[in-house]
Amino acid sequence: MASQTFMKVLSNKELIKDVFEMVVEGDTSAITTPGQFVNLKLNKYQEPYLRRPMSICDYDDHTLTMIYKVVGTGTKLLSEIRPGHKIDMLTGLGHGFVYQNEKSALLIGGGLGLPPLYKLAKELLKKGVDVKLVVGFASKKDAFYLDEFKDLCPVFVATMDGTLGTKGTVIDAIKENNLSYEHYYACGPLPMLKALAKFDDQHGSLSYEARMGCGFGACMGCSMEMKDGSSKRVCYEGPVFASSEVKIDG
Amino acid sequence: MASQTFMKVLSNKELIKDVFEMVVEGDTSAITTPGQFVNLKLNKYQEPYLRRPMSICDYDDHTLTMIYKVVGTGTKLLSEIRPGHKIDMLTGLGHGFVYQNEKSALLIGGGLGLPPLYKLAKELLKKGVDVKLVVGFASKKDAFYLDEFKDLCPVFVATMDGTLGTKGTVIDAIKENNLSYEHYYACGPLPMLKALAKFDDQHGSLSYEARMGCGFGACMGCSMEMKDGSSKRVCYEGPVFASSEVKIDG
Amino acid sequence: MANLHITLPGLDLKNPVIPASGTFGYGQEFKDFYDLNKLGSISIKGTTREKRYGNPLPRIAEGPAGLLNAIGLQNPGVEHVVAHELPELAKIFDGKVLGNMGGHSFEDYVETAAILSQAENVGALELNISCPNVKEGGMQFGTDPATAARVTREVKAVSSKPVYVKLSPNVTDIVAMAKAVEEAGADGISMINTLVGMRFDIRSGRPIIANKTGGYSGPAILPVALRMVYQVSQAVDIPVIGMGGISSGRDAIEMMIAGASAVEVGCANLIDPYACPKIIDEMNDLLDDMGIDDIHEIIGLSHKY
Amino acid sequence: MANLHITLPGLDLKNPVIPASGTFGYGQEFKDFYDLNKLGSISIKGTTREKRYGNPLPRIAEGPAGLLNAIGLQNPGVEHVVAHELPELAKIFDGKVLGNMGGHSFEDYVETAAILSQAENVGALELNISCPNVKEGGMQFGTDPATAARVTREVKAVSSKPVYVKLSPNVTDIVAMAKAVEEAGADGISMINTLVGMRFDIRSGRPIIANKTGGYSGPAILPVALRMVYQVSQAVDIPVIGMGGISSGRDAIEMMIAGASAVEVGCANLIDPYACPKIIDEMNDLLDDMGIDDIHEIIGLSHKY
Ligand SMILES: Cc1cc2nc3c(=O)[nH]c(=O)nc-3n(C[C@H](O)[C@H](O)[C@H](O)COP(=O)(O)OP(=O)(O)OC[C@H]3O[C@@H](n4cnc5c(N)ncnc54)[C@H](O)[C@@H]3O)c2cc1C
Ligand SMILES: Cc1cc2nc3c(=O)[nH]c(=O)nc-3n(C[C@H](O)[C@H](O)[C@H](O)COP(=O)(O)OP(=O)(O)OC[C@H]3O[C@@H](n4cnc5c(N)ncnc54)[C@H](O)[C@@H]3O)c2cc1C
Ligand SMILES: Cc1cc2nc3c(=O)[nH]c(=O)nc-3n(C[C@H](O)[C@H](O)[C@H](O)COP(=O)(O)O)c2cc1C
Ligand SMILES: Cc1cc2nc3c(=O)[nH]c(=O)nc-3n(C[C@H](O)[C@H](O)[C@H](O)COP(=O)(O)O)c2cc1C
Ligand code: FES
Ligand code: FES
Repeated sequence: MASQTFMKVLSNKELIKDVFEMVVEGDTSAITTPGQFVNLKLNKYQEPYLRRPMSICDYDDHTLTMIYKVVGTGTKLLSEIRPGHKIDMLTGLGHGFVYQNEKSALLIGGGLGLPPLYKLAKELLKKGVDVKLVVGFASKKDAFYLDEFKDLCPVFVATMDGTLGTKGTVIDAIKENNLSYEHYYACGPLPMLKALAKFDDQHGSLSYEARMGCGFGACMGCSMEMKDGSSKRVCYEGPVFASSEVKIDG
Repeated sequence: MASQTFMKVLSNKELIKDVFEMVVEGDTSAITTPGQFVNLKLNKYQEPYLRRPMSICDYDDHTLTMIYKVVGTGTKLLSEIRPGHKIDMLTGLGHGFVYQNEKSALLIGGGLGLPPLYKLAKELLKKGVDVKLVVGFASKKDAFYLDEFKDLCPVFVATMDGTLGTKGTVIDAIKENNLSYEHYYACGPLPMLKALAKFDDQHGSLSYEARMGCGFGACMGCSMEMKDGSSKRVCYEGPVFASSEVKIDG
Repeated sequence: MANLHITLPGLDLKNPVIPASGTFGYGQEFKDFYDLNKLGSISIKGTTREKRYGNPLPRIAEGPAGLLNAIGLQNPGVEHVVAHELPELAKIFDGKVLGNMGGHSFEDYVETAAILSQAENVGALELNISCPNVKEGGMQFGTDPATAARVTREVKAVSSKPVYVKLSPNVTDIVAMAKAVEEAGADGISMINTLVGMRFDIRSGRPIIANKTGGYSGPAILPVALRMVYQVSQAVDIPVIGMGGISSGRDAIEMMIAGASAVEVGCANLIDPYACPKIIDEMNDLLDDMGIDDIHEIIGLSHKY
Repeated sequence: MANLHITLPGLDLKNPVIPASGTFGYGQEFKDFYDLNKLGSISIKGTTREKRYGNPLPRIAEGPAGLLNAIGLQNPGVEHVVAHELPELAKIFDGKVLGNMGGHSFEDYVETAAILSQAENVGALELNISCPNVKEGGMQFGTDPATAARVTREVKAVSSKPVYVKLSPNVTDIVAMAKAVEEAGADGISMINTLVGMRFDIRSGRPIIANKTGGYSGPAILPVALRMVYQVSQAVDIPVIGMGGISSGRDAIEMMIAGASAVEVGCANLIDPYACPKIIDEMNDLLDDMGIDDIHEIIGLSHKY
């Protein structure tokens, strides 16, 4: 259930160039599953006007971690926030990753889609699931959080330029390493999600992004048309959808 | 000559309810006469969009004092600025009070028109002029800076409700105290300036206010029509005009 | 505390604050945040004859102090709205709502109005005439006085409830539009809808919104909305519900001073889900501070100048 | 560093950045801040046949991310401008300027154009058609295509220099306006002028601007300006000088991507006297960053989608 709260920044550190990890403290009770997100109002002025959605990378009963890349005005402002500052957020947004009773799970991240898989990995491991991670980056210099994941599970990397792991996409890495799974969970750029839904449309949970007006279901700004012609809001019914329900083309 | 500079706030203290004195430090070289003003960009956001004009109450070679009343968004923000912060300002704006070679001067302030008379008093005293101050407020509780002026010259007060000094306007106080002068210098609300120009249109310098688009002569947003049909910009040819050149009606 | 109660055709408002169509869904997403009965009324998401998915994504872009949207009237169709969304809304909001509706042909409007106006908790219809008239080549119903008058007249003929016509600001002469719909029988006017705008991704050069153009609203449009409400409220004898950029109690009061009898609040709900109750509280405080006993004292206060 | 050089009818621009009319006076107020020769060109304060004091004060109000003005074309009259202001400007700016001019009747425009176009350092005229046509009841020249075409044709007949017509955004169909003036012989279009807006003092209820309505410009109008420039630049074959809300190099580049061949910068000069040189520097940096060698590569880049 969506809720508004102010959280205090505990740390905001640069992991690699332009990619930051921020830990905030406050009321996390609205968050129920990994893969949910928060929506941040970055200052009291109207610049930027809209809130900025960010996945929840990790959370416990009083802290929450986000990892973000500076790509524009909003994320630039976020990177300048100092510890102690309080951020206005809507939390507990959307429906996250739901455990499908699988015994083995493959987590598939693409770039800044990696963060929400961190808490998911922890939760699945708690349930005794056999977890592996495949993650794709443009290049070795874009890689982050690999050690954190390696502490949890086996990690396979793909880079487009071959500077780390398999040269190619996450699908190339899955094939090269013969990775098997009962269910896969993916978060990353749209082309990756589409390729995965084509690769295996039966056993996947895909987390989508969309430009959002509200983040809590009010504006229809983020509605995706589903395979069956129905429409679902990335921010409300999503961001996680079954690979069987999404349209692969268009 | 107008110039842009960033000045560091040294202090920002509330004198009476909603009236603040702010001292800033920086390059004051563009300021040449008492009665000039600065134009403040209150934050890097577009709220408020326009700069806010403020009279210079006092200045020396590295500091500048302003006194302002909180009346809206801009002045509210100004009141929240803490020492150490740097403010983007245009300084040395407009043409201030010019000494008319008089032997005795009457300074006439109305409410928040009082501040620029402070530096003026100091400058006139340096020249050996006999200086007196008359100041009008709505009520005793609105009075400020009287002690500071009393350290310089005799002070006569008028209040509309009679709670301090003469009951009535500054003109009532001038009459009641039989104050004489060779030249007078006034700053205050429009009705006061008009009344003074009627009272004595030959020996006065009147400092005007106007809603400003730029503050440095570019937009014609502040042009007043003069008695002779010409027009003068409050921010550029003004804010100080001769009582003989202003239109008394309209 | 000032009296905020306003009575308008079909609407009995405990206060003049109404969430604007398209920014409040059918209310459900807000019930977790606060009790909707705090609101004057609610304008529901624009409803059409048939179910519509709307435009492809992205539908949202941002501008200085505002957002651009091109939702494309996504809605489940009027029959579904009357059967499900409105009864569900009745469970969480006791008052009458504004039945906002769109269409792409005269028949669309007429059929939708006939069905929607029957709904128990619809107090009045709100006719969004900013939709392109598909049959007549995409020109908007909302930009030609004669077309706007005709759609108003035809909808009035079938509606069992009062009809507010919602005007588009993208016109040369907003007063002509208002007079045309008043003449045609409108019971009230609501205004303004969004300004047509665009943004571009500078790397690719591509318009950010898939539909290319979008509707711009939020604080940035407030001065335009105030001007239009001022002009229209003086030119017509029917009440005007004012909107466009309202995000504080101060803004709402300024809109009423311009001539609005009630206000709608759009984008502000998206940024702050508590926007409407906050605006109501701020109006109360500000009116007290201004020494106003009854909100009616400020409606059109500017007209005397 | 990318090539920023642009050639347009009557104007040879070392870069596409031009301060907009009314926000830069006749240049004198800016010469203390920087060397005006950094600029592509300058659009002078709107000039009329006779000297005008303009509107009473207050002439300025504020909106979210923008300002409202109702200066009322204050200027010393075209003869004075040609005899004094333009020669003075020539001393501090080497290039040709845009001779912005207004009028309240056809004769006004024609007489002003004949005189202003003779000035040595006027490269082209910029016809501001947003002034009310006093003789025909105050309707704006800028809102009726036939009237706009007529004033363009008459001015073209007497002008010894190319003529840009400056369009008002307060119209239903901006493309129709643009086509009408192109047809009538305009050499270029400059757009947009200000959006009509209002603000009120909530204590008294009085409109803040003495003239009641004012022209709203600044960042808030950028999305509207981008949309109109996008539409018009695709519909006409003459160049478009784009403006409305530009306050950074990024904004200027977005405007050119929308279809503008050069840009004017208005309000931004008032808030930051260094706005134009900053914008030029930012454009340079951003083009380098984008790997663009020649500014022509981005003009109308969006049209391919
Ligand atoms: C559910 C969800 C979860 C996300 N999780 C993360 C995360 O964990 N880490 C991370 O780095 N980024 C994440 N993003 C993307 C992030 O929201 C954008 O990078 C951010 O909004 C960009 O804002 P900006 O002001 O810096 O960029 P600007 O380009 O200035 O933003 C302009 C507008 O575009 C929107 N926008 C820009 N890029 C995106 C995008 N990729 N997706 C959605 N809207 C966008 C902005 O929200 C804003 O409205 C997520 C997005 C969504 C929808
Ligand atoms: C030359 C000059 C000198 C001034 N000196 C002082 C001073 O020493 N102390 C002081 O307290 N005030 C002074 N003022 C008035 C001061 O500029 C305004 O009180 C201030 O701009 C209000 O801003 P705000 O955002 O708080 O109010 P808002 O009402 O939110 O302002 C809205 C707009 O109106 C303008 N505005 C509002 N009131 C005035 C006003 N009285 N004069 C001009 N513009 C106004 C603002 O600048 C802004 O553009 C001076 C004004 C001028 C022109
Ligand atoms: C996301 C979104 C969706 C909208 N959908 C509708 C709609 O379905 N029908 C309608 O009449 N207006 C619609 N509008 C316009 C608003 O109701 C309102 O007229 C406009 O946004 C101006 O108000 P604001 O500035 O407070 O947002 C929509 C606006 C937004 C932002
Ligand atoms: C104070 C002021 C005065 C203006 N005077 C004129 C004018 O005389 N002639 C004209 O064509 N446009 C005039 N304009 C409009 C601007 O040239 C420009 O079209 C508009 O402000 C939009 O650009 P901006 O958002 O960058 O300011 C004026 C604008 C302002 C703010
Ligand atoms: S962003 Fe508003 S409904 Fe999803
Ligand atoms: S405020 Fe712009 S000319 Fe005076």
